[in-house]
Amino acid sequence: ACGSPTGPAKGPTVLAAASLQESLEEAAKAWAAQGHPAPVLSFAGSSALARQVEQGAPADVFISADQEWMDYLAGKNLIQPTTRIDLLTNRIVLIAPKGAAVRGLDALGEGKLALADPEAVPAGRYAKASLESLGEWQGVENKVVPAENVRAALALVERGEAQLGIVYATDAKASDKVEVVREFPASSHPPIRYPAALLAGSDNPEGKAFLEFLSSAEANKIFASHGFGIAE
Amino acid sequence: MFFDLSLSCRVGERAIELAFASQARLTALVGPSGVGKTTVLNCIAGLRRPESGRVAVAGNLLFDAAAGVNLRPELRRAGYVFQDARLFPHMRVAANLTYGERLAPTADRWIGQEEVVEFLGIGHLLARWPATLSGGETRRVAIGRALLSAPRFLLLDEPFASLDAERGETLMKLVERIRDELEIPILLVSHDRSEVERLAGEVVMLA
Amino acid sequence: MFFDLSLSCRVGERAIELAFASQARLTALVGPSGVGKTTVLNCIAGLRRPESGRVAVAGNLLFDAAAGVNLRPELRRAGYVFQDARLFPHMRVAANLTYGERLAPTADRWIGQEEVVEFLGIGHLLARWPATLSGGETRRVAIGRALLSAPRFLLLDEPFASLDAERGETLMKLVERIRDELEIPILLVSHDRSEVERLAGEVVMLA
Amino acid sequence: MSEWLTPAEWGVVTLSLKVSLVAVALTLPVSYALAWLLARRRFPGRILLDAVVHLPLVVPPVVTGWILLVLFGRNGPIGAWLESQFGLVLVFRWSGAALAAAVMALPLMVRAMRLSIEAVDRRLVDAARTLGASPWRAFLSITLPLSAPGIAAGAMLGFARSLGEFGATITFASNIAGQTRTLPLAIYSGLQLPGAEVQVARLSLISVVLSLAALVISELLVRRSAGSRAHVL
Amino acid sequence: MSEWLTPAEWGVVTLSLKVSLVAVALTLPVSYALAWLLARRRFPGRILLDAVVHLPLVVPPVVTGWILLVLFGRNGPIGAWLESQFGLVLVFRWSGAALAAAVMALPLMVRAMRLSIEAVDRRLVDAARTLGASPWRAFLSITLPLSAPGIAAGAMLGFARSLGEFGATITFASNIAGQTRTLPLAIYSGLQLPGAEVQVARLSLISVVLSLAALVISELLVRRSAGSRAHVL
Ligand SMILES: Nc1ncnc2c1ncn2[C@@H]1O[C@H](COP(=O)(O)OP(=O)(O)OP(=O)(O)O)[C@@H](O)[C@H]1O
Ligand SMILES: Nc1ncnc2c1ncn2[C@@H]1O[C@H](COP(=O)(O)OP(=O)(O)OP(=O)(O)O)[C@@H](O)[C@H]1O
Ligand code: MOO
Ligand SMILES: [Mg+2]
Ligand SMILES: [Mg+2]
Repeated sequence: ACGSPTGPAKGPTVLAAASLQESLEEAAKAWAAQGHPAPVLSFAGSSALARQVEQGAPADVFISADQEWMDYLAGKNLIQPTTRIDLLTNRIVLIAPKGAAVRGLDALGEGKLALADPEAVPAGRYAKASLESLGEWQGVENKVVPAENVRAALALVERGEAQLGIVYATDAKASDKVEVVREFPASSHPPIRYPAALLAGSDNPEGKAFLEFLSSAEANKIFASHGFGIAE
Repeated sequence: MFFDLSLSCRVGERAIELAFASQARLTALVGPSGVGKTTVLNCIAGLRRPESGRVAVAGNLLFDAAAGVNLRPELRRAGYVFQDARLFPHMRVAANLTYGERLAPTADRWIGQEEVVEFLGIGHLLARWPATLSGGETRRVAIGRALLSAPRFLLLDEPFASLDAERGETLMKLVERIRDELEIPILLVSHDRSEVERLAGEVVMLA
Repeated sequence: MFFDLSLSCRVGERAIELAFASQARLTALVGPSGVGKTTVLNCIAGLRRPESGRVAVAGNLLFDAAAGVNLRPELRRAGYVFQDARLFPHMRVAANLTYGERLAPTADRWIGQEEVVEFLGIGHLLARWPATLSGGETRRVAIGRALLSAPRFLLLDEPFASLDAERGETLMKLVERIRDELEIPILLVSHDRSEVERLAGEVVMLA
Repeated sequence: MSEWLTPAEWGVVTLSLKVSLVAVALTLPVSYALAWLLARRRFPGRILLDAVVHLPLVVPPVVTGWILLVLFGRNGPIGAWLESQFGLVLVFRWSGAALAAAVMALPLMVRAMRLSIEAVDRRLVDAARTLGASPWRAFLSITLPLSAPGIAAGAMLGFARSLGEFGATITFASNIAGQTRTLPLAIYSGLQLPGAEVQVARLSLISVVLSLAALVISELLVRRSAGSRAHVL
Repeated sequence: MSEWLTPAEWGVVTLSLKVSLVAVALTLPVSYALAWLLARRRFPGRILLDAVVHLPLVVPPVVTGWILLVLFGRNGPIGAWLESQFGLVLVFRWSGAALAAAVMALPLMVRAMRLSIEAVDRRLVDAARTLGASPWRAFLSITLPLSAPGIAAGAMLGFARSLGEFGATITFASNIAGQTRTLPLAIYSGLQLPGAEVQVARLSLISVVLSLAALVISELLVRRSAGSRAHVL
């Protein structure tokens, strides 16, 4: 259509999970510095982005915070399956306000445990899965306060409204008001991977190029500096 | 026949029945309070639909239940001075006065703004908002607004109430002139016997 | 001294000045339309603050600019019949009538509901909403409401306008009775010369 | 009705109703007082007050929720005081959800009421005063009932807004089943899961039915007093 | 002002203003027409229409955004038609953000206007008719100007709501800098970044200042016509 951002001179439109905002903006800058047209970035929850794709939103690249929404789009033939890769990995950690006395789930008492909504948000689902496999879920279940997203859970701990929280390592690293009091073993929950793929409707060759750039050493350095792991 | 009407109309529990044909240019409609005088005027102006009957003024058929005729109010061209003045509160006096005038065909106008303003003594009020007028001032502006709309007939619902004697006299002279020189039929509701005796060629009693 | 006032008051560009002391129980306030009669009544009722002056009615000081006295309207106990009736639209006629009555001390009441209703001929209207009343019916209810509030004095702003002759006569007799038997001071604004001549012991001209 | 709803849905519905009704009931007197001030008084800072009242409308709900958290959280100035004085904790409780809904509904309620108060003819208040009514009594018997259309409209708007409130609630009160998981939060949870469209549609439909019911009730209430609404000389 | 704002902030502000102003301008005639219908006409389905108008208030914004996506997306019935007929694409465009804001503002605007229309004395319309005005002309010259307080209040509410709209916008129009990243979305983005409190506070303050400015303007406009507002015999 006329004036759509998918013309040849335009940068690709990239839909990405909100938690990737900082690092992806940096990566986009680096890419543009190489002489490419700057990509158009849109950040929202993975669910909202997937639904936009489903309804024909004119975009080229989708980076999800979990596999489910990517699978959902794949099931509807809305991505180019051969381009799908796992881009990044992450870990979940238990955090507490800096210097706080409560430093473990067993010390929680009447306190609260902030999670991203374990029924809805990926970070919360990983946290719940991990605690379940470690046999600790039942003890804390009714102390959980589910937040809208992982950053909101982080904010609850930062403010001291919740004594503990489980967030991504990347979030913990970005905040100087909380400290990591425990790391969860990677085996205790499904692997945390951020899949990326070209969308079926993409007709912008820059999309593919950008996706390839995101796996490059230069991009990896950026992601690593924000605390992400690089998926093999 | 200036006014030729027969109508029946229900308001609340009251049934109003009236039939008269008046040869006089100025007909007075009298009757005790609450008998239905204002209701009759509303029927003639087209603001209320009678249950049955027929309304003709100066040979123009305005309403005929049997024939299915029911002219819309804006086509009846009544110059209606309401018992409650009903000035438009968001327009200054000047704009109230010209409201109907600007809607009327130029050829039909039979009185000019200047003349009306002078007769009614409202020249100093033109820039005022209606909310700042006294009772009598409000009434006079309402009369002016009706006259300027180039009406084919006048419906006056107690137009002289709350006017002082002098002002009332000037106005009555104006009404006489309209009646005699311009031959505009007038239906006047009034409680003042002397007023009725002086002005009306015919008196219709509603009871 | 029934009414003893001297006041000056500005409305818009008009400066109203009035001073009189009246020995008559019923004083008429007359003057051309827009001269300030309603404004004077508002000053006496406490709804408008005069720039300067003094207002005393039946020996009670209501306002004194120099002495800093300014009684609130609800303490002045005026029975004010407004030129515009101002019935409360959300109360039925019966509730309008009793509004002031229920606020007045029982001992002060000098007329009962039944009597008022009968005199004014509004018995059949008690269950009605004000919006359904005719012009004269509205006026009568407004008079009844003022009388029932057990006022110490009456302010009547053209109370007989839009009442038919018979009803007007009944009312005038009531006013005469109030004046003579109950000795309630009355200030009456009227444009009707015969009315004024018949009722007023003193006539104050505002110009 | 309970046959058509799962127990979980039923719990969400009753919680939503409780939260919304309490929110409206709380806000009604406050917003009427604000509406009256804004409509009838001229004082320094009036426009500022007006602006503050509008804030929950302008600022994104999540920010409002965050500000509530800062103020009414257990570590916030008001929250700490409430807890020490009355043992009242709002965060993560249904009462917190009601507070969030109340704050979000406030601007809508104030505006509707203000419009109606401004439309009340002051000459009627004057008349009441000459009949012996104190300012307070005149207010209660004249201004208040004559502004009923605005109160009804405001209550309806506020109730609808409360039923739909999401961002401030989840931020301030969290999304705890049985405590703060109102309809919008339940819908949100559903929207995050692929394939939960039917559940989302059911819950949305319940919201719609509830507001429709509220609307019918408010229309009936207003109509009952319709005789009084017409204009009078 | 541009000195105090970074270029990015400046871009967000101008986009927000554009989106909100267009949203209000779009919604104004539609909501006035709806308000008039609801205030003055009795027809079957009236309460249903009333309920539909309230929907964007009751249903969580994200659901409204989702419904917009289903209807106005490029694969949606209306969206596909708009694209084939006019080449108009709404998703991912500022026009989509304006549509989302308009839909969310609609119920607030309708209610305010309806209250004012209901307060217009019909006897004045009757008077205009006897003076020769057609129903349409009487509407334009009497009902419309006399309901101006409701139009002003509605426009103000709608503008504020549009400025604050988040959920429907991010769901329907997405969060693209320069296209759909309005103030609330920028604030949301900021909230995703730990340590961005200052940025969030700055953006929130900007929202507040904008709505304050709008409020002052609307108050001045209303006051300019205040002489006309008083009641008349
Ligand atoms: N909606 C209504 N319901 C019941 N009765 C009504 C309604 N509207 C008007 N009436 C009654 O109809 C009658 C006729 O009213 P109308 O206004 O025509 O009287 P009128 O002769 O003009 O009286 P007035 O001289 O007092 O102005 C009155 O008794 C009035 O109370
Ligand atoms: N707000 C205002 N601005 C300017 N002039 C005003 C205002 N309010 C009233 N007036 C003027 O004050 C004067 C006195 O008004 P008032 O109502 O007291 O007159 P009145 O003697 O009662 O007249 P009427 O017999 O016509 O009722 C009138 O000329 C009126 O136009
Ligand atoms: O980035 Mo997410 O979709 O909030 O886990
Ligand atoms: Mg009448
Ligand atoms: Mg007067």
